[in-house]
Amino acid sequence: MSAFVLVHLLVALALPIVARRNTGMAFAIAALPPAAALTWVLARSGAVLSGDAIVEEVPWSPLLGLEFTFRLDALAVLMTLLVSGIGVLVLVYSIGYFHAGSGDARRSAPLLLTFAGTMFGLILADDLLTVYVFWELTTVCSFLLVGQAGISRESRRSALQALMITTMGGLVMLLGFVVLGEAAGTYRISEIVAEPPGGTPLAVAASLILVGALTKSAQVPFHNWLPTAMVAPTPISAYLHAASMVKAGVFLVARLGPVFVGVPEWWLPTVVFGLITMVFGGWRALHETDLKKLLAYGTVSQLGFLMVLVGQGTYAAALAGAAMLLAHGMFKATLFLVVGIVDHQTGTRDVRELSGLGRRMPALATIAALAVASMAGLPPMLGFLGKEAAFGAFLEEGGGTGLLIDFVLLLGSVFTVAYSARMLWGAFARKPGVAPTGGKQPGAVLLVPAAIPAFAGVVLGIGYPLTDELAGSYAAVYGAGVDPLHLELWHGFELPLLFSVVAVAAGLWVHAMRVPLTALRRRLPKPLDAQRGYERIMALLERTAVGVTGRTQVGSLPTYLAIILLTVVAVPGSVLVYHAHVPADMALHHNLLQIPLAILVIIAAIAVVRAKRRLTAVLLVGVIGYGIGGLFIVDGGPDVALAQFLVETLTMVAFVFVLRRLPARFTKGDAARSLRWPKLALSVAGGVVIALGAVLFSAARQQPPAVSADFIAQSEEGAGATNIVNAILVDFRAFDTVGEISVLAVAATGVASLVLASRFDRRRRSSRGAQATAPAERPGVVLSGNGNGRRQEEEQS
Amino acid sequence: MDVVFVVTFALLCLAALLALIRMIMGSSTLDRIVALDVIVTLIVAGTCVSMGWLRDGSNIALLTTFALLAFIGSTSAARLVEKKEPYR
Amino acid sequence: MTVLVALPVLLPLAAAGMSLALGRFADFQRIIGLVVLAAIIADAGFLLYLTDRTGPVVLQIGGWAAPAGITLIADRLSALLLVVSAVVTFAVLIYSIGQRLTDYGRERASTTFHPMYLVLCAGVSLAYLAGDLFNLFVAFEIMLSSSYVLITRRTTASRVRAGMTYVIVSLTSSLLFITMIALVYAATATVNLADLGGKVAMLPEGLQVALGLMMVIVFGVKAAMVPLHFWLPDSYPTAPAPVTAVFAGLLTKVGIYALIRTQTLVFSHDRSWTLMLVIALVTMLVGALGALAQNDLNRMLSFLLVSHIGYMLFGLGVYDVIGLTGVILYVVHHITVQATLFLVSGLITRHTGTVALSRMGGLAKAAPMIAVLFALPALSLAGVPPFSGFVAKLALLQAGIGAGTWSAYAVTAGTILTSLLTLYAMARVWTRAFWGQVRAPEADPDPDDELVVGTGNSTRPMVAATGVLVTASVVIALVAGPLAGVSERAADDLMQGTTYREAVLGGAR
Amino acid sequence: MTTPARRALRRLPLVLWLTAVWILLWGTLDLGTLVFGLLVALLVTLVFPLPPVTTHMVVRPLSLLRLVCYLAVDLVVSTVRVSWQAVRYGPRTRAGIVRVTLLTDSDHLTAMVANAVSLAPGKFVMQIDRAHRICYVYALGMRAGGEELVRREVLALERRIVRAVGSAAELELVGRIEDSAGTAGKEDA
Amino acid sequence: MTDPRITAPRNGERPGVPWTGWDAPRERWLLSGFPRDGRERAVLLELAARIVFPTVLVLSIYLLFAGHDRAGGGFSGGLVAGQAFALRYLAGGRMDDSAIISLRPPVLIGLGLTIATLTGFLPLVFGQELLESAIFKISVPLLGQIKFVSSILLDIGVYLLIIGVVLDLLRTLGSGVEADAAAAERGQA
Amino acid sequence: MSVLDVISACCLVLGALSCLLGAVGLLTFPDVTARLQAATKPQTLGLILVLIGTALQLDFHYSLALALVALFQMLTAPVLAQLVGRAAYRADSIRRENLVVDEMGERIEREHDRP
Amino acid sequence: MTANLTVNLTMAVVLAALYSAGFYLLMQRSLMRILIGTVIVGHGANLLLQLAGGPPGRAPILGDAAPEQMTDPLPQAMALTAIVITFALTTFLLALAYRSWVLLGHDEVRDDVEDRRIRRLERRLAESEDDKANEDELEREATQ
Ligand code: NA
Ligand code: NA
Repeated sequence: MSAFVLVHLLVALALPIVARRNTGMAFAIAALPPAAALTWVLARSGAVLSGDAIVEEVPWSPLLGLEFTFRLDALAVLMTLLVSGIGVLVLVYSIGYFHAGSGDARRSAPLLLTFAGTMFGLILADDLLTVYVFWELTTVCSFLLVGQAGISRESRRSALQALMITTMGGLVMLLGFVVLGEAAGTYRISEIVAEPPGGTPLAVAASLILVGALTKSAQVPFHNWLPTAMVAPTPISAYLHAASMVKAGVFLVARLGPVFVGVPEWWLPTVVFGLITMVFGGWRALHETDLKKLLAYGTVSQLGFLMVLVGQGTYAAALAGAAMLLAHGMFKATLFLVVGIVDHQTGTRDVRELSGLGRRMPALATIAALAVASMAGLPPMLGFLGKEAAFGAFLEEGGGTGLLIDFVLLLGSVFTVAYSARMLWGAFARKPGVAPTGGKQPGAVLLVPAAIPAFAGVVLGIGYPLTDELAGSYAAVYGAGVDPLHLELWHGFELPLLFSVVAVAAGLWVHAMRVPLTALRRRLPKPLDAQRGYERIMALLERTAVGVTGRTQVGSLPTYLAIILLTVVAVPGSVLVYHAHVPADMALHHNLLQIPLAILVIIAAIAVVRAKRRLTAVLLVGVIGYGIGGLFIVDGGPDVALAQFLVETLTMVAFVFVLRRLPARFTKGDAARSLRWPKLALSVAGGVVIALGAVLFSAARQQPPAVSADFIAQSEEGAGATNIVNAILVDFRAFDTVGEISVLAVAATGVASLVLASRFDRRRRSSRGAQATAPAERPGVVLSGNGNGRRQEEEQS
Repeated sequence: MDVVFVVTFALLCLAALLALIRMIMGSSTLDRIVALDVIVTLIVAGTCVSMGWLRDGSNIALLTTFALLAFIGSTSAARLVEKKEPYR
Repeated sequence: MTVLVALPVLLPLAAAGMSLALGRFADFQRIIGLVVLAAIIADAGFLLYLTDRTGPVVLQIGGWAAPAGITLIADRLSALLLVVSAVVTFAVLIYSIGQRLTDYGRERASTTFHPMYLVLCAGVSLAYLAGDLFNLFVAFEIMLSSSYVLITRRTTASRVRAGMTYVIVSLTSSLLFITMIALVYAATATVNLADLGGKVAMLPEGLQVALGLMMVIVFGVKAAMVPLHFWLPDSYPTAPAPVTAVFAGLLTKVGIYALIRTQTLVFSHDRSWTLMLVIALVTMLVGALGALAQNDLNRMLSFLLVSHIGYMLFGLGVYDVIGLTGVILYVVHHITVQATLFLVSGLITRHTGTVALSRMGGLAKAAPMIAVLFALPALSLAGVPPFSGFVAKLALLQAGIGAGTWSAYAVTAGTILTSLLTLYAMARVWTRAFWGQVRAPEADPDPDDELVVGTGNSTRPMVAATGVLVTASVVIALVAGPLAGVSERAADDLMQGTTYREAVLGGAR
Repeated sequence: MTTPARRALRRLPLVLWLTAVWILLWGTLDLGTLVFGLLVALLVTLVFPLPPVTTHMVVRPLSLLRLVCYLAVDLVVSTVRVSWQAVRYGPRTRAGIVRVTLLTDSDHLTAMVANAVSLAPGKFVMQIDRAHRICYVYALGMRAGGEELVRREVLALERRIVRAVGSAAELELVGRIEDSAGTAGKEDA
Repeated sequence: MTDPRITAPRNGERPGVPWTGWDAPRERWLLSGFPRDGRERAVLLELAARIVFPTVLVLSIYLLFAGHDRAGGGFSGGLVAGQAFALRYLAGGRMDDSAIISLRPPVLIGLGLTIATLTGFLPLVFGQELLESAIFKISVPLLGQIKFVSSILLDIGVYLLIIGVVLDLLRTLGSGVEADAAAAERGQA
Repeated sequence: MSVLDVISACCLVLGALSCLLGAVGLLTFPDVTARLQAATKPQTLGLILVLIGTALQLDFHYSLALALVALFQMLTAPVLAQLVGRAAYRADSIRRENLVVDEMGERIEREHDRP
Repeated sequence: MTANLTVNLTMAVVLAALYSAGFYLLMQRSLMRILIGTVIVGHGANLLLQLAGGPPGRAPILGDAAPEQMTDPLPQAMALTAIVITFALTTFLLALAYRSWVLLGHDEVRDDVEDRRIRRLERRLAESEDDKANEDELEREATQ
């Protein structure tokens, strides 16, 4: 199975080369891997449906529980029909749909194939992390496919929205997976199903995982990315946003359902959100004039329906869910492809502009009618099977809840019938006052792929035992019970049939009442505008980002340094102060000479702070340096003192070299007056903290310095030196010295690169001046976010 | 003898303090350079005295070096300030 | 055999010396740089193999046993980071050479770039290998000083300011570093890290805590942990792409490495170190929000860098084997990916002449290769599976969930949010720069400086070098199994501490 | 004129001086130190050669010693004088800049005179005009009309220096002028 | 800004020379002769430099070798030698022709770094640890026992590198800044 | 205390005193040149005295090296004095009203004034 | 190497003074002041390093003093290394200040331009509470 996934991806990787020459050929080649996968799965479906799942493991990072585990079971077979089956059809359809050689075609062929591969991987996955891997990849594919070249702002936004919402869900789901996996000790789904963990982790995992499923399957209130994603080319909508990807959430719920049987955090949200979504989607679909949008809301509605079914966690609901899953994939793919054909041939998909197309393109209309019939739940279509079973499933459960659910489902079904009618009417009916729509007849390459699932809906409906076996072997995960529900065209005169009849009748009535209803909708308040909600959240995000960044990232170096210092004072400093008990034996001095030198250094330090002239400050720093050199001598460190004196002098010389060119005085108004005292307070606090640290840490020493005793002992014999400091520098710790001279070398090189740069500037300027009469002065320019070569006035003036 | 050394040190330190005051007061850069030279010389003298006190002359090279440095530091400052200070 | 540990430091230093001495021979500079870095890759790879098989490789320099002498030690962690860093520095050197060949021709040598780059590599290597606090300081200084030169080289008016921020903040942290070493020595009379472990434990608790926090600050500035991070987004973005790539990829990680090393070896924490967890959370969010506020591609990447430092702090905050495994995996991944992204950003600016996202467009069409080179690391950074970022993030999530404290849960949630925001930022780059109408490249605003932009081309070595790094990140994901194994063993070593201590001090007295 | 041998010979004083410095620094006088000192001195003089100068110094030890003693006494006396000034007059101390035309005309003698003048407190050479053998001497604590005294002191110092290290010709020149000046020589004898 | 007296009209005494230039010595006291960057010469300083410069170099070599047993070492030695060059620069010498061996400072730095790093590998040849030192004691007739510690090679590397660094600073912060200033005066800045 | 000690003590104290007096002059004199006088010269004397005082406390071979220091000081102090004085004159840091005579200024004026 | 290791009061005050002065100068805008600040903090750090070895004693040179009288040589060696490194970085920063002066005509560290832009944007967004303004503001800011 991994091989099939891999083949998808590898072929997709190579596809751009083909697509550059011949896009039709590219789509044709792209159809091969899913076709092969489908064939392979169907060939093994017999065994699989009888319970012999095929399992394959590809280890990845066992330590993290990462492995690719694939398991072909009934649900996977069922999903393969949608993923690979519809995939092949869509890819073939794309040959006719996309303009040969267009950018969209070149992009879409490999991406669609990649998507098919990842989706195939997803449905086969028997490992939570494997699921996640493919899950996110489908999201990325969707982003790229929706956005295409991202020419229009709308396409960019839609792609981004789809990405953000589904990724958000995906990430939360990942968290849920980790919670579940860590609680169960394994990420293998079949193992978790066999032995689910209990307690809080399970409930938490359920909630988290559902977020992923609900977003991916466009449940209210996350649904809105789906209608906006309709900016994508129609084959993509048909494949990703109707037949396969949006089913991922439903699939996941179906897959993990057995784990969460009886967990209220699992089934309650699925039912509640599912029902709301079903009704809401149906209601919205009633008012769309764009056929694609209409179908999109229809999809939202159907996804809600599916969610209710697969989330329930009973055999009957699962059976109905499996049937509906299949049915929806079939009819919705057909309808999208049909709308694609309509759009492709006529240039419009607006119900207000289309008229009389049924007469002009009867084959297309027939195909559409078959699909619509399935969608509306008319016998003997597959959709009818599913819907009957669904009604039956909740009735079977009995009690008020089941009935309540059934009533809401009925309401949803009414809307479904109504928008089904609207779809057929909108696309094909002749409308008074609208000119008959023209357009070429579609070719077989477009028609056949659309027709196949439509007819499959019929075949699977009439051949209901086959469907029952398919769906039933999935539903068996919940245990079939003594008298399990079966998918049948005829259950007898029972409540489900009544529901179906009512739904059709009421739905047709609703369609008839479309004009007043639309008016009604305009008058109704809009309590639930998900699109606006999304926009608000994103705006809030931007606002927060700018707000936080604008307030913290002030761009002022003194502030940054102050923050660092403040951290030092506040964090380790406060700990030090808290633990401070100054040692009792603390001396005033160890050597009398320390005092005058200290006074010298302290006065000089204070004077430096107050110095107004640069050279004065430098000379005072020199005094500090020499004073410290003196302290080194007093301390018994002639080597350090020598180095200190030498370095101090050289530093001073270097300073003086540079100060020749700088103004004598420091820039006035160096610091805002108001900040002077806080800064002073902070620096004094910093100084005191460090001095305190010096006292406390030095007082805390318990052992004599063994290392240094070693040095003293070994210096003469081992390093051939009586000057131990030197022995340390060139022998014991010679590596430090090597590093240190590297720093010196680097600094000298850096100084050269900085100082001599002006020489190069001059040279360049003069050579440029010789070439043209261009102005000699080049303004400093910013190459940054807003750096459009604008002068930095602030920097220059 | 210790008294002598303490007195010597005290005098040198007092001198250094005065020189430091001159350095802080200015008024011109040259004054400060002179003051720096004085301070360094005083430190050389102090180092020298401490050698006498400890009766340890092993680091005489240090003293030689210091004496030299005082010169180079101040000279560089004086020489380079020449052009910087305004001509009268 | 032990000399292998010193090679990653001494070879580039010697090469830098030669490169400086023979500064007029451009080809020599290029060749010696590439040869030395390639040698380091081989050396580091071998060290990793050795350390994983037989334990730490220890070099007591000059034959002076620790704690007296300086010890260089390659354990699993340092060897692993050495390998990754070597690969990144090698690829970036190729990129840089390619760029210079295109822009200045074959004859033009640089007295500055090659030696400084090699010294930088030596500093980074030494930082990983140093078994001694003061030597670590020296390593930091080697690394930082050369980075100062690289970031201010051939500056323009706008870049000199950024350079200042970087240099001064780094310098300040270096000064705090010496101060801290002095305090450590005052209390313990040793600077050997392995030796310090035991000695610090004998200090009064308040001092231990203060010392630990001081180290967190010192290394935190380098690692750009919030609130010590402000300098980074102001300074990194302005440097030329290869420089920024190495800085972003390596320098912050050296800070993280030092943090991990000291906090595991010298100090001890309870499982789940709440302060660090809080810092991690704030770092993640502040960084991610900062990224969203940017229109400048490089600044956005820099903020994301800050944000993802939070991930590494997270793992450290969890403070158990799986947490540290996550950190190590994340560091390995992030070094590669962040460097790659900055290189790609360099390619982008060459094509567009600007770093302003709002003024880019249509790159996916104009330069599809760059689009691919951007997309993979971008997805990886966002933690999208199956790329390297996902593997590392997964380990962190597992650590966070496993830690079982509320602070850890909060940070775990923050990790998720940060992932989302990262993806959003990356997607925004994609929608703004790669989608939309193709635009003509803008003219180089400052033709005199090192940053040559808006040429509308990128030469093969540059693309190849970027490709090498992209491949490296893919390889990291592919070998996630063995890699996680090594990381876990490394993390285990860190938590135990005995392996390191025995390796260093075993032969002493 | 400049055969290698002579050039080497001319470097000899410097080499000897450097060797002496080496020995002084080590503080031990043994053969090893001497040999190494010579080697170091040679190394330094060879690697950093100094340009040859045309004028020569002839050292007369006795005169040199007298000069040193004179300078030492002068140093002490002047120090007391200036210190007195500092304490007595302080900010009201007056001064003057006096032009002194030297008798001799060589760089090193001029420099030595300037150095010697500057050594003791109270006076220093502020500006030299080598082309005209002029030293502008700044004298602290000078009263109005004290120019001549300053000039005399400086010239007397010059004579002492010439006697100590001047060439024969310069010595002769100084002596001649001294004779013609008559009393000038007796004053400082 | 510019005092007219500096470019004073000819005065018969010494036409065309501003008063600030009177100090120039007549002879070349330092190898490079005179400053080329427009600084005035000063006879006193040049003479002092002529004497001090080699002396300080000897001092620096002393520090280099004495470092093992007394205060000093490669650092201090190198820095002291550097100060000697600084003095030469101040006295007006150019840096690049101050020695018979003309090495650009970066080359010297690179050389020092290479020596310092590569000598670390030398002990490996003798089967010792990296950077391990060896002590050789050789008895030379007449000179007595000479101790040679191999780590002096590192010290020498350090010494050379630091001289290179100081020379480079003089080249850049010294001459480089001076050249900038001159260009600024010419109005090219 | 031996005789040498007494001499040494005198030298040390006098030297330090000389340094102090110089510092007083540095503080009290009116202008740079005057301060220069006050500062550098007594400083030289003071240092030499201190050197002598110290030399008497140490072995003989150290005295030679100390003589080297003294020589250095005597060689360099005047050079610095001249440099600073010259710079002061240029920088107009000299108080002209304190000068009873300025033959250098006269010449400069003359050369400038002559047409 | 004596037992009493406490840094004495005088030295503690010196350290406090040096670090305070250095920190204060670090927080200024003039690069030269900042540079001087780093030099002073560097001095303080080197002094602290030296003090970490213990109270004053004889120079750690064999033959001049007995090992018990000697000060701890290791911190001295480290201080020496630190001094040289600080010197190297000082000269570099000095050159940077110079370069900044050549390029900009001043040696001040002004605020970052891009950060200022975001601060402006933040203020403008705070003024206009309209959501829609957001994206537009961002785009306008970016393209101006
Ligand atoms: Na754009
Ligand atoms: Na440019």
